[in-house]
Amino acid sequence: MKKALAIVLAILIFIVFALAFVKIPFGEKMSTYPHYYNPITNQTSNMSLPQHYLTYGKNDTGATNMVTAIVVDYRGFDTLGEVTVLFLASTGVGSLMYVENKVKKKVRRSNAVVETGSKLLFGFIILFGAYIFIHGHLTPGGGFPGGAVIASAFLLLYLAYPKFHAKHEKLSVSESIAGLTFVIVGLIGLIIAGYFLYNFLPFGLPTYLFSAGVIPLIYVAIGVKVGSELTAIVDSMMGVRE
Amino acid sequence: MDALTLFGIFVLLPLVGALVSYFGKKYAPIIAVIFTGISGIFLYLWYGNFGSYTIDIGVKLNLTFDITTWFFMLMMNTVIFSSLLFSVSSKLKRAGGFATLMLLGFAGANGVLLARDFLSLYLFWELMSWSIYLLVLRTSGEYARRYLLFGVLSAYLLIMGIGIIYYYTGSFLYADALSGAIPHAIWPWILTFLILGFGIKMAIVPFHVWAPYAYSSEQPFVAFLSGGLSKLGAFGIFMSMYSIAGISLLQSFGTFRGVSLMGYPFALLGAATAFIGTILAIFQDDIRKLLAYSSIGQLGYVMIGLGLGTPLAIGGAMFHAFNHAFFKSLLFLGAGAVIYRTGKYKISEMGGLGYRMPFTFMFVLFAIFALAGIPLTSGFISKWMLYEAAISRKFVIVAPLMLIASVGAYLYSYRILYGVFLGQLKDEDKNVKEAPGPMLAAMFILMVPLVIFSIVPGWILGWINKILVENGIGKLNYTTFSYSSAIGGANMAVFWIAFILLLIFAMLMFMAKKARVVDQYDNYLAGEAPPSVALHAAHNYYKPLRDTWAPLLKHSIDRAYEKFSKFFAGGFYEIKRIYTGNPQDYAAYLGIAFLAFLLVGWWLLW
Amino acid sequence: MIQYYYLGSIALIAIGMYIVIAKRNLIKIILGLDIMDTGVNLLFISIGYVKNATAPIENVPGPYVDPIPQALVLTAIVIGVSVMALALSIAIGIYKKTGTLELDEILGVKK
Amino acid sequence: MIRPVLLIALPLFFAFLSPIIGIWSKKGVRYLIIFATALNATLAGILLLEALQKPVFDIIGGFQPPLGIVLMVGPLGAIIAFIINLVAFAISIYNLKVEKEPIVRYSMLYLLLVMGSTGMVLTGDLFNLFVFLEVTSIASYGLAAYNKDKKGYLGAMKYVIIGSIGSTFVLLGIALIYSQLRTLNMLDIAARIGTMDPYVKIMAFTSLFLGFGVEAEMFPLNTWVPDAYDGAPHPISAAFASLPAKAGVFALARVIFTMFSFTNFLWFVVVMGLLTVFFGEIVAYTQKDLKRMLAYSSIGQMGMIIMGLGIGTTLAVEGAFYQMIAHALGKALLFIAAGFLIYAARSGKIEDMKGMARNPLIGIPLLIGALSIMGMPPFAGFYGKFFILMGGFSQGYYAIIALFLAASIVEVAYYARFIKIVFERGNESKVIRPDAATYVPLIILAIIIVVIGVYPKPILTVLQHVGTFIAGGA
Repeated sequence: MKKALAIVLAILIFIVFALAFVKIPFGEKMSTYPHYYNPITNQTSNMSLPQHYLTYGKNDTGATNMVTAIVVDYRGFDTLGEVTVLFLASTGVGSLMYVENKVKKKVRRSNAVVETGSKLLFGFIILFGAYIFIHGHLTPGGGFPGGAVIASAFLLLYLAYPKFHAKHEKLSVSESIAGLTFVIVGLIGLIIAGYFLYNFLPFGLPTYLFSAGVIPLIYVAIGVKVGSELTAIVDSMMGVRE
Repeated sequence: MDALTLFGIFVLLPLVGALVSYFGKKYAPIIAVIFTGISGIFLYLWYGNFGSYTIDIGVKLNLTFDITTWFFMLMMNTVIFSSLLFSVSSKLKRAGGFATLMLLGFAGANGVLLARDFLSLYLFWELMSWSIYLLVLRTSGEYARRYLLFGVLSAYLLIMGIGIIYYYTGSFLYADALSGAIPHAIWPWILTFLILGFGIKMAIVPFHVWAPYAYSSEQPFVAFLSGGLSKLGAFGIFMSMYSIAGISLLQSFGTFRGVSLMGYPFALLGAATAFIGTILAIFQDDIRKLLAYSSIGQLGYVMIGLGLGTPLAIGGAMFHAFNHAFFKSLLFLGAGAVIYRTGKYKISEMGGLGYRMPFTFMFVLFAIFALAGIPLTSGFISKWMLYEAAISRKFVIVAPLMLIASVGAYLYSYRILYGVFLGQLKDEDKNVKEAPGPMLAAMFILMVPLVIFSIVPGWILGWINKILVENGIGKLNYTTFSYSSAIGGANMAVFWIAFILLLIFAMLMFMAKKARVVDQYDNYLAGEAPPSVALHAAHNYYKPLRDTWAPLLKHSIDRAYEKFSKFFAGGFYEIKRIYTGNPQDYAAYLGIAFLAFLLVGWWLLW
Repeated sequence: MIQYYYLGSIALIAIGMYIVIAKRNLIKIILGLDIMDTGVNLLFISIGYVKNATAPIENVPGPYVDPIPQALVLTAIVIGVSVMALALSIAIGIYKKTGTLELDEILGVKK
Repeated sequence: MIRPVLLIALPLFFAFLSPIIGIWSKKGVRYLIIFATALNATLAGILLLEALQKPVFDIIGGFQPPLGIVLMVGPLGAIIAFIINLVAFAISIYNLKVEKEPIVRYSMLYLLLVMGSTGMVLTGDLFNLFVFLEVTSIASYGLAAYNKDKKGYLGAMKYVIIGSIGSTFVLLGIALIYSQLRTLNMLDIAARIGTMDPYVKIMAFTSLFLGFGVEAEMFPLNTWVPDAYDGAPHPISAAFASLPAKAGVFALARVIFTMFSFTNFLWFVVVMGLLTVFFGEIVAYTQKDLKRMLAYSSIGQMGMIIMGLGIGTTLAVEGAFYQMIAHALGKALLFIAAGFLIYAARSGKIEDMKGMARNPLIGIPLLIGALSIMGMPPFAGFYGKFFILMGGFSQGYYAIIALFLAASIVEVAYYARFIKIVFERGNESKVIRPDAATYVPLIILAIIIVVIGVYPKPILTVLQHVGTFIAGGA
């Protein structure tokens, strides 16, 4: 009965969405996009929003990767929120998985191949993660994927060494410092230019590593933060082992 | 006088008093008495100093101080002053809270009387309403709950009426209601909502079931509730029928023997109230309940007068409201004094207290005369006016019901008189003392107007006449000592002279034959010990009458409400099952809601 | 032209909805939520698609696709991950307290 | 001159700081949170004064909207933000009563809940609104389960499921709008909403409306409410009723008025509001558990607010906003009092709380809160309810208002039943005195309720700008 209802509901939802999306063109040229309108100056622009980003993005932010330019600079506030969400998740998981009377579980050691292999890989994975977030403004990737890669290195350690245990205090301190960096960078922008999260450093030359002002700085902070947060989530979910 | 002074003295001062007296602890009633005294003094000084004002507290409150307001404020202020004075010595628990709430209710009542726009009316109405609620709550949560439900029902009926007016006029002012924006056919709806809304506060049938419970709370408060606050219902009905709508509009709905068809049904309702209230009062053994039903019945008279709408009827209603304010609060205070001294509520358990509490007895006696409408008290004049108003237009239902109710009033008054004050003193009451001074003073204050206005009804009829003329209803024929109507009238001077002559005659008779006071144990039962229940006739009083009425008394409106609410509560438990507790059902609701919303939207578009 | 991309992502949303309503296992329900989320993310990406265009990284010659949906989806994915993490840890908590993840049993015990 | 962004940046700063402080002193973190919310409330108050002059636009990152994100703070947004932070401050004092570990994480989650709700109110960007919605709801999920008992976990689970579907819908609505307008700024959307395909437009509206309806406790999306409120720690129940719910309904108002200006569709919103009131109040009547009763009552109140928004006249929307303020204050007060009563009676059942509120320190605030929720003057709840009702009448919604009033009587009935029990005599020996962490927030809230009820002019002066808000302004 419930299944039938669910199927009917799912089909109906599919149909109404399909009916609406028939009206939305797919893969259109960007020149057909509607032009944006600035509500503060009351002016309609002569181009659409994506066009503006693609045309002026390099000058505005100094980043080569436009997605990064949007994520960290144009819509950096969203990213701050996003970082907060992840921080919340790690805090929330930590508080839910918190156990007052620690009952230690028996665990089995894994075999030598896994242990050695993961030891070997650990450094490289960390390096790769760092590469991803440091080059966020130049190449695909950025703080989030980079952080996730770093966390995966720790995950590997958890798998290989059942007794491995990342210190929660250290994780949360690095989390906090990274988060504080982000906020403080934003506040410095507010103090210097009057805009929160203002890109106050020189942009440098496009496509160079030291370019795009504060974007790499923020991305490094995000990378560290995401890495430690995801590790903390994994660690909390693992529970206490011995 | 400017707006702020008026508002300050009659609304803010009691509010400040409320705050101050909360922290006054034991002295709270005294502080409250002082505050009400101050506003009473200003009320006296400002007679004739009328005008209308606007206060802006973010919303505009339109306040008018005129003769109608002044007349009702006079009752309100005297009643609360004496009630609070009474409470000074009645050793209430948490007296601070009591005084605070009384003053809040007083502020609300003054606000209702001053209000000339619906927002402030509703605001103060609700303020008054919940103060009563909390005052009843001091005695019993269950009684308070019953009261609050009806209080809120009353407020919501008012809201319906106010809202309909607002829909058409877009304004909250009373004055704008008659601007012609409201279609003629809508008026009966508005008036019905308003009158029923106000009527609940007057406890008209079938909305009277809260009253016996609420009136069983602490006596000083009940005196104010019955004497003062319930008059706001009368005021509200008067305002909505004769000030907001106006007599010519009422008449335009057709008339029945010169009485508007809009008003006549309410007169019938009033007659039913008077009748039912009185009948039920007769059979009560609890003195508080008896007075409560009596209060319902007496306010029925007021309703009759307001419904009939002739100058004589409205004048009678106003006068009766005025009298009722005094004699009913006096009775409640008297009962309070007796309860305070004996700790008993049941009439059958009391008796002979007239010997122990002679002053209380005397005050209550006057109140009972006024209540029963015995000539020589002002209660007689107001009732007489109402009878004449009904009889002169040949209302064959209203007038007889009134008369029956009046006879009933004699019956229950006599029950109080005999059961409580006369008869034989109970052993345990041998050492009962007279009520303390403040209580006697409070009762005395209430008794004075009853006597004065029975001698010179012209004074009060003068004020009432002014009210009638101001609202374009007509005018009364009156002199200082009498009034006259198409079919008679009454001249108090004649009555008083006759009374004094009779009094002298009675004195002579009394002196001619020596009477002997018989002691309780000066026994005529020849040594047989009498059964205690048989000793005092107040036990099972009016049993034959009750037996006669038994088949009718079985049908109680109270029980009907209970069944009604049970029925609904049962439905609520069915509805509750929507919240199954299963998140998957909830997710399905979300999906269904999405589809429903979307389809309605698309359908509207299409 | 039939927009398969749209239809595919809508289908994911519908499937997710079905799972959430019909499946009785908590983990499956959580996965259903994630599938719905994925469907919306894909939808977002397909909205930003421009025919014959490449990723908006400016050392490759254009035309580029709309970069905004990609940025938004990046945020949305992270949010989805966070919700998943929290939902799973709540599921772990429920398992610790009741010893089962079957919704019927969990709610049945409750009564 | 206060930048609105500080209201978001400073709590974030403190939240990120607290783990570091928590290493040394857990107590320090608790007081840090009180300080942070107090600071935020002060800043919001100053911001309100500024926004009264003219709407404040805070451009973030230095990019003109719609390129960058902009915070858009009109007088209405400012006052809701102010009330949210004020209530958050009061509740943060009551937070001192929470003893369950890990308290540092709890404090962080709470602060971020406040931050998220504030952000939802302040932001002028649709996607940013979604991000803050998620901040709020994820913090709520974590806090709802914080007690780590079965009730808490189940409540949180329900919240997660409904909340995630809701946010999926929000995201979908954003996708639909973006697909047609290629912008995310609310005012930009508002300016060009007419160019959208009408079918897509209604679908976008429905998606956003339902998505935010989950937070705004609209029927039938409010099913998570009783379980989540019931299972959460007491301060968090108070916070749920006053922070995310108000932010959600403000977002709803943004959707209805700022972005979409439907006129022929609003009656349906009124009907949804009415259904919310109806089911909320009726089911509340059947509850035996205090917190569940208050939760359902909260649903009823939110329904009233939604009705006010749907009626859409100046008076009604003014009433809706007044009601938002009054309900935030009143329900927070009642939940704090409920927390005390449950603690004193050692049971959540109303019938076990006989006479527990007879101490004036708890009894008087409790009565003030209950009367305010019932819409009695001179408390804050009066004006909101009255204005909504009159607004409804002025649009001719007679039948709807009559049904609403019937539901209100049910509300009065169960509150009276509750008051009757907690003030009953005969249990004097068990009555205990609340401690400062309980009665200080109660008294703060009660005083505010009375003051803005007796003298509503300051609030009404702010709410006069409701006309511009309805017309699509900030």
